[in-house]
Amino acid sequence: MAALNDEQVMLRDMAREWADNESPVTAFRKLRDAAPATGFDPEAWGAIGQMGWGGIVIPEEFGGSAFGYLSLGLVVEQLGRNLAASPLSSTAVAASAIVMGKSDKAKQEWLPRLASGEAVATLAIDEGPTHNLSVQAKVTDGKLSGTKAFVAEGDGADAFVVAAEDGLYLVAKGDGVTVTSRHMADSRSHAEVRFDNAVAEKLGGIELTAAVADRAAAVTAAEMLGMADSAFHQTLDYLKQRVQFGQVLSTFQALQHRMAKMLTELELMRSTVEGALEAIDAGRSDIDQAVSLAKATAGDTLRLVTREMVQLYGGVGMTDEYDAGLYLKRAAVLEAMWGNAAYHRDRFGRLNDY
Amino acid sequence: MAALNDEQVMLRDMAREWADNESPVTAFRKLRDAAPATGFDPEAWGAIGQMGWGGIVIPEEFGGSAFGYLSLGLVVEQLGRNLAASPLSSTAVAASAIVMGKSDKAKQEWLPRLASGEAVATLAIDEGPTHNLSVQAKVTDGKLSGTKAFVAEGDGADAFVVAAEDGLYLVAKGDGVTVTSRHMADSRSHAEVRFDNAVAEKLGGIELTAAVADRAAAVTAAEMLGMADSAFHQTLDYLKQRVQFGQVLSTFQALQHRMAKMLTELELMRSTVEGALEAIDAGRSDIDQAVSLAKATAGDTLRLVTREMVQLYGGVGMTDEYDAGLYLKRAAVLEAMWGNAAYHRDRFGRLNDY
Amino acid sequence: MSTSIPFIQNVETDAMASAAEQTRPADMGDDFRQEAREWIAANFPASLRGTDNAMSAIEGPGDETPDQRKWREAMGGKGWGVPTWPKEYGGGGLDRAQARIVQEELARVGAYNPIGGMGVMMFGPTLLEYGTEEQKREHIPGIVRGEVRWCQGYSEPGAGSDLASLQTFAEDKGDHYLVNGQKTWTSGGQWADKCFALVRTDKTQKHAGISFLLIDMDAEGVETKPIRLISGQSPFCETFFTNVRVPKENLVGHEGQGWTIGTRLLQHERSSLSGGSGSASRMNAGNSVPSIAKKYRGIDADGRLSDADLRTRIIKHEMDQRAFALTLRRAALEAKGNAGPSAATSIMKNVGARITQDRAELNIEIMGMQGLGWEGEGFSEEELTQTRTWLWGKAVSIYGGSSEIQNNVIAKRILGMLDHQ
Amino acid sequence: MSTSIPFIQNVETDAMASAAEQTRPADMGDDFRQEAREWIAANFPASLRGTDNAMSAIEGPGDETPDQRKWREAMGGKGWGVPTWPKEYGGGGLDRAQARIVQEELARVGAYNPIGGMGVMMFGPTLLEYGTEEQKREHIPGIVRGEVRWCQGYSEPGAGSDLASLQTFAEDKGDHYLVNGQKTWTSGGQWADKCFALVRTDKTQKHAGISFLLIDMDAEGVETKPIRLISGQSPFCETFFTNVRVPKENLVGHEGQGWTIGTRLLQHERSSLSGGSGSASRMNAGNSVPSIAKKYRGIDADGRLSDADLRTRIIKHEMDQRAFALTLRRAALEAKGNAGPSAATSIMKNVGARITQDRAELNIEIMGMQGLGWEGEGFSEEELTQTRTWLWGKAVSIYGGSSEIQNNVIAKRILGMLDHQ
Repeated sequence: MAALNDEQVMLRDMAREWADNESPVTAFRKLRDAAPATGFDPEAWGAIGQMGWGGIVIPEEFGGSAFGYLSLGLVVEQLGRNLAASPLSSTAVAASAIVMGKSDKAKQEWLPRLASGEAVATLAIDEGPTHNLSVQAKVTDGKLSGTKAFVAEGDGADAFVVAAEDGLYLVAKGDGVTVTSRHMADSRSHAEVRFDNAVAEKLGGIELTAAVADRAAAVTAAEMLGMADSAFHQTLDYLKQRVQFGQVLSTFQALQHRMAKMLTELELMRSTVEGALEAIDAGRSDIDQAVSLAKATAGDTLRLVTREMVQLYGGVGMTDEYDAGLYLKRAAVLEAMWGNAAYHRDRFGRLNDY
Repeated sequence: MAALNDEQVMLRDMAREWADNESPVTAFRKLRDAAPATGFDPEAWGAIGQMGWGGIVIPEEFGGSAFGYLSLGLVVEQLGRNLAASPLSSTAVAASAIVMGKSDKAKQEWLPRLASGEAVATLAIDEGPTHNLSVQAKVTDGKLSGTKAFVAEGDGADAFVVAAEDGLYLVAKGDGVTVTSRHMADSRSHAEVRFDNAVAEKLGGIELTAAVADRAAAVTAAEMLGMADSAFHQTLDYLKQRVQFGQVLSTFQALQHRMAKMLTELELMRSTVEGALEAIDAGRSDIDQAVSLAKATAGDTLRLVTREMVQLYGGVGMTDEYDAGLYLKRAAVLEAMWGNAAYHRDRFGRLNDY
Repeated sequence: MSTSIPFIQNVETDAMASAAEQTRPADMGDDFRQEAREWIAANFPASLRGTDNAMSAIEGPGDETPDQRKWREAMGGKGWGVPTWPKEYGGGGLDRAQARIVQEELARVGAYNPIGGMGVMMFGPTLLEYGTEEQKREHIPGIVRGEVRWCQGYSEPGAGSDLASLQTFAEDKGDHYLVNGQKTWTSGGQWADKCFALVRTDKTQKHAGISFLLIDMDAEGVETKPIRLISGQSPFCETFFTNVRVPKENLVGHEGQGWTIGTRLLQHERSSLSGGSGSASRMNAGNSVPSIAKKYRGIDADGRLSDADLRTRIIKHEMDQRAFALTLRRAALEAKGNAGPSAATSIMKNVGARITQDRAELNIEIMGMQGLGWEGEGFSEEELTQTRTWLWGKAVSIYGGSSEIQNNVIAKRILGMLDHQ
Repeated sequence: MSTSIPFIQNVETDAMASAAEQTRPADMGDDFRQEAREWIAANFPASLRGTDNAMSAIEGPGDETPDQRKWREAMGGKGWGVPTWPKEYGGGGLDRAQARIVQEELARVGAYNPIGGMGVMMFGPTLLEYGTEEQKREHIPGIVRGEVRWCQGYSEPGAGSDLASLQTFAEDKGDHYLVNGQKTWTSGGQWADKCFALVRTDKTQKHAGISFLLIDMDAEGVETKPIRLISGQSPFCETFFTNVRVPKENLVGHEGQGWTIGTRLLQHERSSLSGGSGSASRMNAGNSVPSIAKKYRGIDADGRLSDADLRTRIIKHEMDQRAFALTLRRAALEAKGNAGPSAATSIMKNVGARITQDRAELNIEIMGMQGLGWEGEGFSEEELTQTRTWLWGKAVSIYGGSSEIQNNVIAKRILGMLDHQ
């Protein structure tokens, strides 16, 4: 754990407690089976709004707390532990685009509603199945046209932060916006969103797009951290109770060493994820590197842990009744979002000039 | 083991027996400490000549047996098991260049002497520290000039098969040939060989250079196979006798699973190495692919096995008194020769058009 | 847990086929080849060319089309679905060389072998070895003709890898056993006609208290409950036995011999999982990882796959697959005249599982979000299959003896590393 | 086996330094910093700028130059070689923040800390904790001044990872012990003045029969024989004790307490192996793997390292190193106010070893045959060092508790996975 201030410790503990009591994995299962059109549970989202988590990266003048990214990451991590299906990270990162952007109108109109959880927002950047900042969407006379693929929380979003050729725009749900659900393996909301001469408010240039994508990747890595940590400890608990050959599985040395290796990777993962969030909060000049380090490490480690989770649970890990598969499927989606490990390794090399 | 004919079974068993009785690792240690200028033991080389191993890929009309590459590989593998410091592979592969070449003069003059072990020959292709078929050496009016790096068995060679811009040449030791030893970690003969208007007999074009390099890589992989197999079984034997915490090491499950993994890789390695040698014997059209598969697999597997050998021997594995370090050092040299695993992976991809 | 997983055979059969292509000997058995060719031409319905029934083993029996039925009956009647089984019980009675010719001739015209399932791969060979004459006459022909579906009753909720701790009890009632207990991972249990099961006939001994029993799935007291997998499919069941009467004729071998017979059967399974099976499939033909990568990711100016990091891993995978094919070929050559599956099958099982899983992981990585679809629009059939293949593939290192169990076998049986004392 | 391995500290100190650069707080302790800066300026001989004596711990003591001697005596007299040790025994008596400032100021002008070795890293802290007042007054000042070299007598040929099975026996002879036995891996034994050793004082008990004894290396009956390593170097000895008389004052703690003291000492070692040491070194500065790759392999048209396969692995390694640096920083922050090394040091030890070994493997791969030189012409000094670094680096996952032992510690102490019953 990074060195946290009192506020952060409180926030983390509160989020952990809320996630464990109000949003355990069973809540996600219920939501999955109910399959509401928006892709999230309005009651849970209302509670999150009341706790003020939507405003963690929003300045106080717009109703937020401006705690920063490490704080946001701590909350998202706790929700990730239990696969909470909340639009919090999408909304918070979209809000950060508005915060960093230059449109006072957008700030006035949207930030208070996003901080309080009244509205949901999300990023609409990628246009294909893999992350890519070079986009085709165009704005002419203040009207945006283009099609965005796999927009997370697209089903329930009230506002979209959309990447066009020349930078980032805000588009409200409504005329010229068509949302088509994509049913994916993680049973979370993803949608294709088509913009057809939709009214768009400019937030900033392509540097803003890049900066926002980095924030999205860092916050995604925080969710992955929570998932990996939880998946690891669930596996550990299972090994400690499952008996085979008259022996508790956790006493098998081959498994002990695999768990030791995983814990080692988890420690490194935590450092890189917290490091990226701290880099953003500190406004460091190498945020991009810190983010690539975090997202690549998070991808590799979460992959290791979730695949091992299924394997070490054995047969029951293959069943829908147990949770291993839920972590596995969500992990694969998060690995792919905002650049997978290979993408960020290449980027890290380029940023370091080799 | 590939499906061997009776000849091959005899040859293999004979080579295994000779290596174990006449050329154990202690013989290599003795040679290393004596450090003769030629880099090999003339007595052992004489015995090899008498057994006819120098002529395994040489046609009968020139004093060879023409058994082929799988047979040659079987012998080289057995010698590799015990780190026998013999110029056999260099000589045999150089001979194969003459055999495949178009110069009757070279055939008449050299093949009988190479088959009988009277002379030693070697390839001089690479001009830098990593394998690269694009070379600078030039031939003008039948005189070759250029400098070759890290020529294996360069110290004791009587003839050099040399790659020039336009193809492969034969150069006898003598005027215009300067040999400078390079003392490397494996304590085997390597030399820089400078050719300065040396008389050169043309053997063939650049396709011949490429074909010969493939044969060199395949035969090197056979040596690596013998080393890996032996290093693995020595490690296994050590684990079976070393006691720690009142328990034989081989009973620790974490080590059992690592050994199982290594055996698995060894099985794959053997298939690829024998597959490459068979492909050469069969004159298949995809020899290049088969060789890249073998050399890459051999490199990765020998690396795994020798590194694990040192680690699993523990402290004594770090001492010169034990053999682990000898395998480790020779392995690293062979990994680098004729293209390392990364080189052959890239080549395999290109050959397969992706 | 143990079951037949058709797509692993696909991997390995593809690998075998590719190894075979590289080394196909000059034509041999020309007369028999001619005979096979003609028979297939006369009997294989052209409409089925290039199709396959492999998926049916996962998804349960589809309704056979008339042509499919015709083809199954033809092959069943000829006995060529199980070409090397004895003629007296309906098998093909061919030698291995002839069987290979049949397989090649089927492949040549895009025909598949319609006779499969656990009866063919596991139970049949075992019954031929341990069954009485009566039992063989009763059960083999139904398997040969593809009419009777068998499932396996081995695993129990508390007895996974440690099979010998199973608790399902068969109480001796004179002329019959009364069976009570619960099995799990009974593959296709909801569609099976019969079950070969390991049951406990003696509670005082662990291994020696186990017997091998054949149970009718429609007997009173047998209930099945499909298990939903992470892939959304339900190819397995939990099976409950409540006071099920099983006649004593249905005991294979003698009481207490179940562990021996059951282990032997698992060797047949492991061997079929590692490429021994004859059920060819072209599911993956023209669908290699590099070709998928080219389609989804494109190539760079030098003609190489454009993500260099991914490309390296794809090449490693392709090499691994090639090495595996060569190893299967080598194992086959070495096993000549050496009947029965060997411990080396554990190595093949693990490599096969690794290759299957690596391939699926690479494919979903290549496809990105498009390779993680679940259902509905926006995903092609191929993409949705990819998601299932990836998830379902996680089973191959668990079922049929997990990779950990195989590593124990390799360490102990091949390498002679002893048990922890 | 246990020893100090200077170059791992280098890795990790580099990592620490890089982490520190990223988070250096606004200047603090300005007055003390000024004092340190002035003292160093007045005492550090300019001729030594940028040099280092780290290698001397591997290769044995070189002959000190007059300037080196002057610098050692100055630091030794000031006590800043061991800045946080108590002033009463000659230490610097500084707090951690001040010690860090000294380190930074040394680094600023290219100065090194000339006080090191096993006395500083392992024995001193342990004696300060367990020694009597007399023992501290006798032994600590010599360490502080860098005048007395200590070696470690722990491992024996039959007792490697299983240290507690050691056999060297110290027989009670009233006012002294009579020591007989053999130690191995005594690092620098051939140059050491004194040895802290684990010996058996009671043959009837395993752990509780072990005591911690200080032995003069020039006492009668002590013989050393250097062990030649695979790297060609001989930094370790076998040490033979034949009827060696050791006065009873040289027992640390009480009889039978040796295991506890010895384990505590190993924790200091492990902690120093994983970045806790203050001995800075710039051996690897400007010599990163990517820079070596650029030099030996060049870049492609897009400015990327030209072997894409190698490049991916280099990037992974660089990321691993960065992640490790961040983790060391995090561990340091979390450990605040939490005295003494924790079990998490096992994780750091393993990652540090992996990074050290990966780096060396990458470097020799990059250099090709040029990175595998042994001696003689055709190889630069840097290249020959590379070969040694690679070979010698294989030790870091063996000494100081092998990676396997560390994994056992992680599994059992951190994860609570129990012993096999």
